[in-house]
Amino acid sequence: MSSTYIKLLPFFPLLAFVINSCFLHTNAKIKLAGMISFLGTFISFILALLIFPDVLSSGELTVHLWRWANVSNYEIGVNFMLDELSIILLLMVTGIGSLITLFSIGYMADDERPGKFFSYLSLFIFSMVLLTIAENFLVLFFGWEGVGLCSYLLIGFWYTDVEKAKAGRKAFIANRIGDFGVLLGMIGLAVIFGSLSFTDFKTPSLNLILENKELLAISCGLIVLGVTGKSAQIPLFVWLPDAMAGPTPVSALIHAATMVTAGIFLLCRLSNIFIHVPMIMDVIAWIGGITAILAALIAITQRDIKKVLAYSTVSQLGYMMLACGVGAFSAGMFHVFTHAFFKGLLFLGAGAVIFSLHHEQDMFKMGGLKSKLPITFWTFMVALLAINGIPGFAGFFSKDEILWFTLNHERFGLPLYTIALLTSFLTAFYMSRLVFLVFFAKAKYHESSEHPIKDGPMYMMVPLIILAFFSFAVGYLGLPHFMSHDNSRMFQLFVQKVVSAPREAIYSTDTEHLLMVLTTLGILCSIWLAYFIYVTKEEEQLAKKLKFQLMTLWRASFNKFKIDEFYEIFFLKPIVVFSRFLVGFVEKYIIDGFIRALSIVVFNSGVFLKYKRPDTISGNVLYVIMGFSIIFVIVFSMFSTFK
Amino acid sequence: MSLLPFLVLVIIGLTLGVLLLSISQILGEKQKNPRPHDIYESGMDPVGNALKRYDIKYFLTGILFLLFDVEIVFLFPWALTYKDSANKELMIAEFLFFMAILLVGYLYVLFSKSLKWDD
Amino acid sequence: MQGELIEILLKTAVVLGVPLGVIPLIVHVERRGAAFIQKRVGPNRVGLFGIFQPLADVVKFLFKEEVVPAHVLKPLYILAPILTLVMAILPFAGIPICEPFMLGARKVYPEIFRSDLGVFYVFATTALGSYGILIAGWASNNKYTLLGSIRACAQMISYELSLSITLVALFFLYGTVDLHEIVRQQNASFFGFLPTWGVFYQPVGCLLFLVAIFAESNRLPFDLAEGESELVAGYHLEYSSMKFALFFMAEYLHMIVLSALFVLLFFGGYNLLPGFGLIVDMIPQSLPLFQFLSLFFKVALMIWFFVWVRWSIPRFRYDQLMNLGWKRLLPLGIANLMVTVLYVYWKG
Amino acid sequence: MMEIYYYLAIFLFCLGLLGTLIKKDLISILLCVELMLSSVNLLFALFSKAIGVPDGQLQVFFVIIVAAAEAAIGLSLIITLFKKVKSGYSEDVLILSE
Amino acid sequence: MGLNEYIDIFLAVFTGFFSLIVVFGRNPVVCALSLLMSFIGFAGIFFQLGSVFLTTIQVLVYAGAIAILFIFVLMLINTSHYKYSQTKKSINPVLGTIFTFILLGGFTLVINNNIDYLNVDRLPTTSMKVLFVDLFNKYLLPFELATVLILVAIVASVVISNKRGEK
Repeated sequence: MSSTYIKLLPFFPLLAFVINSCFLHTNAKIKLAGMISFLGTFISFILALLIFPDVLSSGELTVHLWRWANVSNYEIGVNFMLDELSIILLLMVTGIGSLITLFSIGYMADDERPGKFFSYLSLFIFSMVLLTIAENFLVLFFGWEGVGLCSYLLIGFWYTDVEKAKAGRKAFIANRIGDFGVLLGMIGLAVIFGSLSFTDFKTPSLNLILENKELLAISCGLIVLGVTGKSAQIPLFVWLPDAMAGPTPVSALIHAATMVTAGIFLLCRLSNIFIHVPMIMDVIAWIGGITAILAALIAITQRDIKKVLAYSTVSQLGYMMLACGVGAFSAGMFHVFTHAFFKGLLFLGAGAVIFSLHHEQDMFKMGGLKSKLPITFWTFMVALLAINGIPGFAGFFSKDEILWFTLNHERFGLPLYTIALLTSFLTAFYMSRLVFLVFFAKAKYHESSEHPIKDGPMYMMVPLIILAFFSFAVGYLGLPHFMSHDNSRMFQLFVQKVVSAPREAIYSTDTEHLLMVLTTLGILCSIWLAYFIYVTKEEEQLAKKLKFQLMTLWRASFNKFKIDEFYEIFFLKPIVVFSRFLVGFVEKYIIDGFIRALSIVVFNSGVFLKYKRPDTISGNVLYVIMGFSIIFVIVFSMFSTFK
Repeated sequence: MSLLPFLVLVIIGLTLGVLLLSISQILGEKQKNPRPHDIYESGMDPVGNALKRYDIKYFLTGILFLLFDVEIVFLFPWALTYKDSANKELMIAEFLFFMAILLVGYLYVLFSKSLKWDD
Repeated sequence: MQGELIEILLKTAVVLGVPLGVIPLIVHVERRGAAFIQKRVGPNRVGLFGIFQPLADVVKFLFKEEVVPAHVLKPLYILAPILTLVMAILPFAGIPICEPFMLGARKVYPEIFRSDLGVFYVFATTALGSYGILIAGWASNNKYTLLGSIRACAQMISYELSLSITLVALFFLYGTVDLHEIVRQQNASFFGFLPTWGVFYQPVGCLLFLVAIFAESNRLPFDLAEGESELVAGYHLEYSSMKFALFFMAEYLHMIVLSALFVLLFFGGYNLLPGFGLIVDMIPQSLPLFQFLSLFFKVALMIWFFVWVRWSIPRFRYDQLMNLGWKRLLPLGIANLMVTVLYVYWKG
Repeated sequence: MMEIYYYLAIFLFCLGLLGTLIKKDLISILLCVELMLSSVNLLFALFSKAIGVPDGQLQVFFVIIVAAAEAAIGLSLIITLFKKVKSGYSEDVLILSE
Repeated sequence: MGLNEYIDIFLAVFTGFFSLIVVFGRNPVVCALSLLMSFIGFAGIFFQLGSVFLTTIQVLVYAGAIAILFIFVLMLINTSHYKYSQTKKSINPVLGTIFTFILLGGFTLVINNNIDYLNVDRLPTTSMKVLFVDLFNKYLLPFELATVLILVAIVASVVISNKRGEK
């Protein structure tokens, strides 16, 4: 039964995509298009719920649809697999996806191409589902490319604005580089293991790994490159902040909740292979740590509310990478899970704010919205507490888990831990800064009487509330083991049936208690600091003083450490010059020259043959016979008997 | 189921024919009058050559016969299978489709004046 | 081997000998019949009622000069009559004159050439009959003969179409090509007295078939091939004496075999005529004989019918002939087939 | 005792091929093509016996139908050629076709 | 060697002989007639192979219709009227003969190598009916398409010989 459900999973979003793109492409009613897209996503969510018990009981479910390709000894089928890992991501994608689709019905109300928008959205969900339930690497890669494409389409959805179109292109190119890495890595893995199916990757044969270590290292490195591209890590994270050019629900769905976590998902899928390559693991860990703190530093000074959220996403993803790097894949997955909820919530809340302020995104032009947008405010508060890691909220548990396992890393335990800790303080600071600026500080805009500022329509509020509830609740799926005994670290254990388990802790449990308390205190301090700076009366002077003292740092952070310009100079320029050379010389003289020579040869031989061609039927037949008998003799001499 | 009787019959027929001809060749009287040896055109002197071109219609008749004959040869298997075929509806459907095509062809030939002999 | 040969020869003697034997008789009947229809006396000098007239003709044929004109292609010219005769003889091999009977231990099939082909064999060999005519007309290098042979051939193939489409309807009804089986299926009887002959199932088909065999055997009113008025004598214009006699024989053989096929398909074949049942009950061994006799009678009636028609209906004009074949009989046959099929389907 | 037919079939095929080469007038070429077709039919039937599936004989059925259509069209073309170009030799026809 | 073998050999020789006449005969009409003869030989071979249906259609369609058509054409438009106009000698026949023989050798080798597989009769003796059942289930589509093909051929031949045929 559930096998049929699995087969149907990607079907409904695809159906919604087809309907929207074919029939409602132009002048569609937003409600209609939105509801179609929502239903498409929601039905597959229901299906996922129906499948869930089977996965709980029987573990892995695999269905075979049809044979895709059968190259020499690679039998590649279009197979779907649902196991403990993918069911979680699946529930997340479809659930949050349907909520966000619902939200965007309200948000995109005044757009003139809703059919197009929702068809893209459904296509994205389809590719994401495919990516999630893929049984082998090729199907996953299909979904992987699909989400890349959709994010490009959706970021550049308002393509009339050049900036946004450029942002879309940037995202696309960054993703392309990553996908290239993934493709090569996939080929490498296929060469090593002689198979592409994840069931084989779950329990890789050790002697194969030992035989070709180098190739394995290279392939894993390439895959990591792909991961950095997809889930916005150094060096390819630059596309994510620009991606905020797209509609806010898109940012919430693609760039916070689902797509960016695809990289982490891939890491977890291949965890059993990665743990055999410690070097790559360290690389992952360091990438994660550095990305986390760098993004946090940048986020502090941004003025655009969505930019801040974007950078915080990057830094949270850094956390996840860090977790994977130190071998705590389950913890990373757990953070993916919780983060999806509260970050989606944050984005949607921001979207609600922006919506009610008529697309005003500068935080310093907001303020005092606490009383005007009550629902938005309260849900936002929940999200804030969750992301800051206040005990009792979802973020706390997952973040603390990650910190703990980082500290337990045997080689770089301390440095990574300090980085992560600082990052969490910074996170607390800039997030509370955001909230205080938006909701508490005094209003800096004039409210026009005909557009009173109030909460958005029901479509937008319901998802907020639901998400708020979850971002409070989901944390209790993974309580630290000392807090309770019956369901301690339920989530992680569930996931660890598939992904590799972390090492044993070095430090004692008391240390964990202590650190937990200290971390919480530090976070509270940084929240207080933010409040002190941005809300209390002497904000101006003190902020000025701080700015003056940390001027260089502040400016650097405000200019995003000039990373884009760095890329500009060191990567783009050479490429441009090189391609100029290619166009100017290689293309013009070598390739075209070759082709011209070819055409001349062909033309002249044609002219020659035109006069040599047989002018009688028997002549034609003769040529046929000659050709055929020559071929015949050759073949016959090759296989001397046609047995 | 052997081909032998057929061949024997052919041989019998040939021998019969040859026998009769040779008998009359032997018994028949001979005379050296060249007159009966040239072309018989009711006693007149022969006019023109026999190997002249004739009406295209004969040839067209031949072609049409060939094609319709093939169509009808198609029908033999159908007619022989129908009685003990499981799915009668399908057979009837095929038959009707087939006849439709046959009729289209026939009507086309009819209206294309290919069968007009009276001119 | 020898056994087989002897069996074949015996069968041939019966199945082929009888028709060849009765041809002179038929000729005589034809002439007397013509005379009778036209209120003439007819040949009555030689023997009683001129019964020996045909034999005298045969002797005359034998003693005439073999004229081979100078302008003909000799080999084909000589070959043509022989080929025609052979083609006319071949169909007889498929005609069952009685149902298979037990001779001692082994079952004997009456037809010379026993095979699964059944009707197909007779039909196909008859279809080949037109070649002799073609060759004859072309080999005797003469415009009349050529035109006559081409006409004859065109006419034969045109009517072969309606012949075969009638056959389709028959196959559809009988569901087999085996002549024994077909005859056996005609052995029952509607409500007591009426035999289940094909003619009652396929009246229209029967009519078509009749017309078609008239045309196939180049008999009046379809003997356009030898229309004296325009073609002098048609394809055998240049043939004389025995060669002509061979064509003559071939035509009659065609007539006989087609009538036999017609009877087998439509008139209950060798099923016993009313009277014979009693005798057969008394002497069961004589069944084959009486079956043969009843077939013989039916065929004889057909022959008489041929003669009758010949002297009653004038010859068609060629365009009339062709129009009849292509524009009347063929559509009629198609309609007949469709009606039959749909009726059977509707009956379930 | 089927092998003699195999050899006959390939022999006739090559014979027809040769005929298409050495014949000059179109009708004879068409005759040779028919010959080749028939030999291929024979091979079909033989192989269907050797492999043990009756499908080959149905293939022969279809080949014969196609051959019939081909003969009809080809001959009507040749007739037309005779009417237009007073010749039936492939050279004349092809040279005129240029 | 039983009777059937003799008949086989006879049929093979018969067919081969007349095919030789088809190719090397001078007079086209004779060629066509011997083609008819070899068609009849083919029919006999099919009969020996036990496929009655093929025998039937071979005689009805090939010998009964196609050959007649050829002879019609040859009689209606007599080729001997038209003298062979081309004078240029072409090497086609020579080369063609050589290559044809190469092909013949190749085919013969192929048959030789597999003769002991090919020479076994694996087909259970099937009556016509069995064949027809296949024809109307498995080969339904080709069957109908063939009828359409015939329709097209009818139309084409009528068009060609009518329109272009007029003086």
